[in-house]
Amino acid sequence: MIRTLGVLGFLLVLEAAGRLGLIEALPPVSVVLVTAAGLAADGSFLSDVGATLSACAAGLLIAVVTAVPAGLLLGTVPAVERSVRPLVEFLRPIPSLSLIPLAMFLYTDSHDAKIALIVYTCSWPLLINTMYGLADVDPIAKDTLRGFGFGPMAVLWRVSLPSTAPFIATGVRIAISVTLIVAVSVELLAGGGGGIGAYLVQAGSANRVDRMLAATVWAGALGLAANALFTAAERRLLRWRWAT
Amino acid sequence: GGGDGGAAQEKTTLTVGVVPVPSSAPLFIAEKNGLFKAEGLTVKTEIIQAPQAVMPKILNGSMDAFLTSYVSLLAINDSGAAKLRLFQHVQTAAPGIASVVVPKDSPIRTAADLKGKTVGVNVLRALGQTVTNAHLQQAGLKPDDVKFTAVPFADQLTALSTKKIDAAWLVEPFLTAARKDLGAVEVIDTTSGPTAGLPLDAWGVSEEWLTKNPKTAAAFHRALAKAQQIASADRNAINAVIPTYTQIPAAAASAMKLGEFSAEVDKASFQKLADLLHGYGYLKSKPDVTTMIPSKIG
Amino acid sequence: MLEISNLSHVYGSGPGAHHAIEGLNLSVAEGELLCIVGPSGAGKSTLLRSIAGLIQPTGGEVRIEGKLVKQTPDNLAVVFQDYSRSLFPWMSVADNVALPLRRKKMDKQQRRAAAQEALESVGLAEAGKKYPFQLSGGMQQRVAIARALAYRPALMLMDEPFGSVDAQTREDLEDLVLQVRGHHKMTIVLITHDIDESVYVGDRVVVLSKAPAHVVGDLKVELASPRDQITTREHSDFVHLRAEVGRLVRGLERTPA
Amino acid sequence: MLEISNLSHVYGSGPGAHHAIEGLNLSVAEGELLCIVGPSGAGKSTLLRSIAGLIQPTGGEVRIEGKLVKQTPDNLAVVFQDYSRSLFPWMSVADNVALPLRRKKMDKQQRRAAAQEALESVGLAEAGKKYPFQLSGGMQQRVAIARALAYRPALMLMDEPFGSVDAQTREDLEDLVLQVRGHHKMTIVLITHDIDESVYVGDRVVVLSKAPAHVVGDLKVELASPRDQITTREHSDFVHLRAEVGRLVRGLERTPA
Amino acid sequence: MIRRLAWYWLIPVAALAWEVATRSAGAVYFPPPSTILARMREMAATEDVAADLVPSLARLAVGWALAAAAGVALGVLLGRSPLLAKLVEPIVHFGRSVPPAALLPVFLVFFKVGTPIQLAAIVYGVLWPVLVNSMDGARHVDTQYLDTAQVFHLPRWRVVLAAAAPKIFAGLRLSVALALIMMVISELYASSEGIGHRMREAEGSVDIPAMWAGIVLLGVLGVMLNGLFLAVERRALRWHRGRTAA
Ligand SMILES: Nc1ncnc2c1ncn2[C@@H]1O[C@H](COP(=O)(O)OP(=O)(O)OP(=O)(O)O)[C@@H](O)[C@H]1O
Ligand SMILES: Nc1ncnc2c1ncn2[C@@H]1O[C@H](COP(=O)(O)OP(=O)(O)OP(=O)(O)O)[C@@H](O)[C@H]1O
Ligand SMILES: [Mg+2]
Ligand SMILES: [Mg+2]
Repeated sequence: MIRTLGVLGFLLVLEAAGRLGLIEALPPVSVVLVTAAGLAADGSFLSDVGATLSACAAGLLIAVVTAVPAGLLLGTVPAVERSVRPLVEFLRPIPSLSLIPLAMFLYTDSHDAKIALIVYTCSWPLLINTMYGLADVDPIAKDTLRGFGFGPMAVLWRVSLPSTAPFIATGVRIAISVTLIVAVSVELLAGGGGGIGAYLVQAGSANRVDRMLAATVWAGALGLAANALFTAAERRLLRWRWAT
Repeated sequence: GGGDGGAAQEKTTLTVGVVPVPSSAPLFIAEKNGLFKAEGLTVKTEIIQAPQAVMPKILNGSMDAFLTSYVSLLAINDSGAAKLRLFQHVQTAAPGIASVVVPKDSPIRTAADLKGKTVGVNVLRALGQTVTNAHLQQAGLKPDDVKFTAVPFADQLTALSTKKIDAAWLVEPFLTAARKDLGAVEVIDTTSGPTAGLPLDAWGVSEEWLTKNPKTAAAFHRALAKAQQIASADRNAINAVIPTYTQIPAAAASAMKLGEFSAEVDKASFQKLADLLHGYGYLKSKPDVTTMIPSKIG
Repeated sequence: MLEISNLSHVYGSGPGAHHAIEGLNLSVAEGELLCIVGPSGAGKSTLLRSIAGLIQPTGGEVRIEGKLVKQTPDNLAVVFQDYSRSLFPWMSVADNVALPLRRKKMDKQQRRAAAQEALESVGLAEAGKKYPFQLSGGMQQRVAIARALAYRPALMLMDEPFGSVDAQTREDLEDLVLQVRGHHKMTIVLITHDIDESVYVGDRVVVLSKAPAHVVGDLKVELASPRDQITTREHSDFVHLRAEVGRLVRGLERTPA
Repeated sequence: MLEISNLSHVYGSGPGAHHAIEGLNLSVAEGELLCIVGPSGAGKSTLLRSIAGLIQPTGGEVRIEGKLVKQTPDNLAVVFQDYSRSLFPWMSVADNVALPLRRKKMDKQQRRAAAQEALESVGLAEAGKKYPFQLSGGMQQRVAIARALAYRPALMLMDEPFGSVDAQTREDLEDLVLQVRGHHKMTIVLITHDIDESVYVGDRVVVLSKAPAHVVGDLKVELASPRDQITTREHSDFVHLRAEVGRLVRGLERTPA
Repeated sequence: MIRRLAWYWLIPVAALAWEVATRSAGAVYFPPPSTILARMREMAATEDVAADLVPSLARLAVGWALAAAAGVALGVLLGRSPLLAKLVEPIVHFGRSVPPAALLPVFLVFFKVGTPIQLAAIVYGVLWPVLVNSMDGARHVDTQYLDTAQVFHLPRWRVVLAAAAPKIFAGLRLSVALALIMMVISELYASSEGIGHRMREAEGSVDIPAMWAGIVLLGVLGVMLNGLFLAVERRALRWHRGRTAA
């Protein structure tokens, strides 16, 4: 209820700004929203959305199953972390956009290239959050299991991982939107295999600013929906945190 | 013509990178008229923005041919990363299809007024900057007197109307939109005078692809050439396909001013373009365009 | 069973270093219940952590059944002083208690039954489904005790296990520990601040000095078993021993910090 | 000073709801030291949190000096049962103690001096520069006490404040509280599990029932002031009162959970 | 010092392995590090590198500082105020899922081409991870800390900030590298100098070694900035390291 109020208020402000001429040169929000709603009935656009979403889902999944274990490793073995850190820090600031040509060269299928770039980019928030989460685990909690004779792996799995889960969840939350951004940007720059970005290229070269903004709205709305979905899942999985 | 049948061809399915602009129309005319099918070819298209971005795909063989501007063709060959060949000419500039425009209330009225101003172009060190430079020089300015900045065409109108740039180099359909929606005023017609008749777009392939797939190339070329003839003879044929692969509505498509669709490129104009680019330092070495035009395809 | 020789532990290094334990010798026989008393900040918890292999002492050694403790030895359970942080907030109370039992050859149902039994024995029969944050301080402490009891270790280390429960419950828990010890042949080291308690439950009471900790008193408690909250505490030996421990503890200067 | 009428608190709702307090009435006079005893899980901490305005009770009301408690009242200090988590780990011990004094009209130096004085009074003169995690359990608890004492509140709420310190320190702290109360006219509500302690420090002892908590006993302690650890505890009135409180507490059924 | 440097052993090893791999593969898009280094040296000799580096880094610093401050402030606010969170959170999750590149037309309405629009893009991109981490961190602060703060009437936000610091720093750590990325992206359009601009030029002329030169430069900058960040973090979270060191 309050949520919708917030969104409505925001939209009203934008609309008013547009109507009053504060935002020149762009179609008013209502026009963009109507266009965006119209896109829901556009089969080819929906298949573009499908292409983007499938790449995002695959990329996120691969990133989670690789980056979280990697973060657990780096977070628990300091020597490995110290050694790998320069390499990680070297790689992190490289924009995925600069890697597009390389990925497209390596993968003949543009869909695969897109997924590879998504994995690359959204691994970092997962990795870093996992590492910081591990640093935040209460030592008494760890000692408790160690005291019962559990080995390092069991402590990692039964104490460190659940304790870190809130950090990982935050990482996933960030990663979700990163996947969308990377997917759309790759499609935008490199085309191929459809997607919201490819739609943006088409709309752009036809000077359909309303459609470009409408497709952008879709990207944002997808991110919003994915986040809501994830929050619901998080509330179930990390029930203990939301209750306190 | 007529196909020799698919059996003899090296490959029958082609992936072609198309830019959603009028220059890609002949390919869709060919598809619509069954010219590819007649040659035993299946053509798949992928939307691209510029050939530079898909060079990796061309180099690793996942893309066969692509629409390219002559400027991109020259730039890529100049870099040495790949050897590209002109496969089929598409469009030559005609007056009034690419201009530098300013907002209607701008004090800028002539090329000379642009001194010290910011001009938006879609890509730096490419066609827009080159042709504008030529006109600036004619007006007595040096290329450095104007600051060029890269803004995608679609965003230039916004930038122009909110005065975030002083002038914009635009092509169709943006030019018409700028005139109609913003009342923009043309300062320079960049496809006239010293820059009249420059070649704009063509289909490109890599040299390697050409030598590896001579039969396919021949078949593909025959189909494209036929479509090119249809396009140059009948504007309506172009108008009819544009809405199928772009988001330009039919009415706007027929209102657009287009260049000249012809079968062959004028070598002299091509060389002139190359020399201009080299002259402004946008190419490292002075190219000889004849090396980029294969003697005979097939 | 447990042999501590010349144990020392220093926290930190340089000028800020803190000598928590120095040259401490102690041995505990199989099946013994040893109570440790000593001033706050002496080094009792540090000693316990060394026995559990949770810290590596900076000097001396700890042996359990002759084997040098380097990692946490098998078949050991600890009730931590900071019980609230040793319960896992993401698990229900019953799961918390059942978790260590995974190391035993028990299937899920057996684990669940053992956990429930242990919770019942500490008076928390109905708390199994709750989460730790839904319990009062004393209830959390009892969960930690139940977890250790359910595990049935050979050596049990308890760090002020009854500090947060009311007098009645405390007595019940003392008796529970004695009873479990009798049934299952555990060796128990119990740290307490309650002198009466140390004499009531202990077979032996060891008094530690202020930091750096070492043993200043070691008293055998020769009271009849089974003990009883009323009669044992009335017994003259009890009163006498209690006074003696009290004297030892009081005899120590106040710990400065 | 403090007026609690018909207080009830229910945690949660629906079938899993837990009635922690029901229909509790209690009033505390200005300058009084009230001790509360009651079984583990009764609702003592819940009562204390209601007085401090940390939870909104689901029924009834709490008034301090006639004013309904809606938010945390001014001039109040709490020593929490879970002391280790109520110290801020990111601050040194001295900073932890000095922090609340920012609300008083004191400059930095005065704050620092007051903190140091409070730390000294609890026997931690040299711990100021350390971080809480570098202290033993009992030391942490004393830091929490020092913080509350340094604040000199009009109303002080203490939830088992001496549970983790040794017998000797405990007595010292009991006397410290009595002495501070005498000097600074504080009203104190102290929750304890130690019946002797409740009689020794209290002007009045209130016994709570098992959950849902209500008052089952309210005893005035008429012992001479100043009290003395040896003589007061030997006094027949003390022995008598202590037995009476013990009977009241023991008379309660065991709390099921 | 030498010991510190020794931890960088992986970099030369990786470079060497990369050299061998790229030489044997001979793929056009993967020039060996030696070629990249040669190109970098050539660029450093023939071009005014400072003219590109200085404005880029200045924008990076300003943009990051603005985004970090705004992200932490906004995040903590949203994390602590359920009402505000409900009102604004949908817009936040919407906004952070929108590719900055697609927002260019919107930015063009408000910001002048050049440094203003680039700063806006950097702030926009960098803001989100800081905000989300701060928000999640602030939302789940141990209630015992909050109760203590409330009882003593301590400034709540300071307790929240300190308690959420580990998570906030995770967000900030992410944001440093992201700021570099956004610096590059913001220079792809509407700019005429800077590292990103140069990389775009290199891409436009398919100058692959020059593209890689940009990548390597960014990597080196990333390692350096991260070192700086960790030094600050070590001081700020000293208590945390001591407390959680098992
Ligand atoms: N957050 C909560 N959610 C649900 N139930 C709670 C919560 N906090 C306390 N309870 C329940 O309320 C009852 C009273 O708790 P409270 O902490 O007030 O007990 P107490 O008298 O302080 O006990 P103790 O002496 O063990 O500290 C307990 O049965 C407990 O399970
Ligand atoms: N992690 C640490 N870093 C530095 N000093 C520590 C650390 N842990 C404990 N100490 C110090 O070591 C000494 C002994 O601590 P320990 O916890 O063993 O005391 P204790 O006997 O258990 O006291 P209490 O009865 O108060 O729990 C204390 O003075 C404490 O300050
Ligand atoms: Mg201890
Ligand atoms: Mg309590």
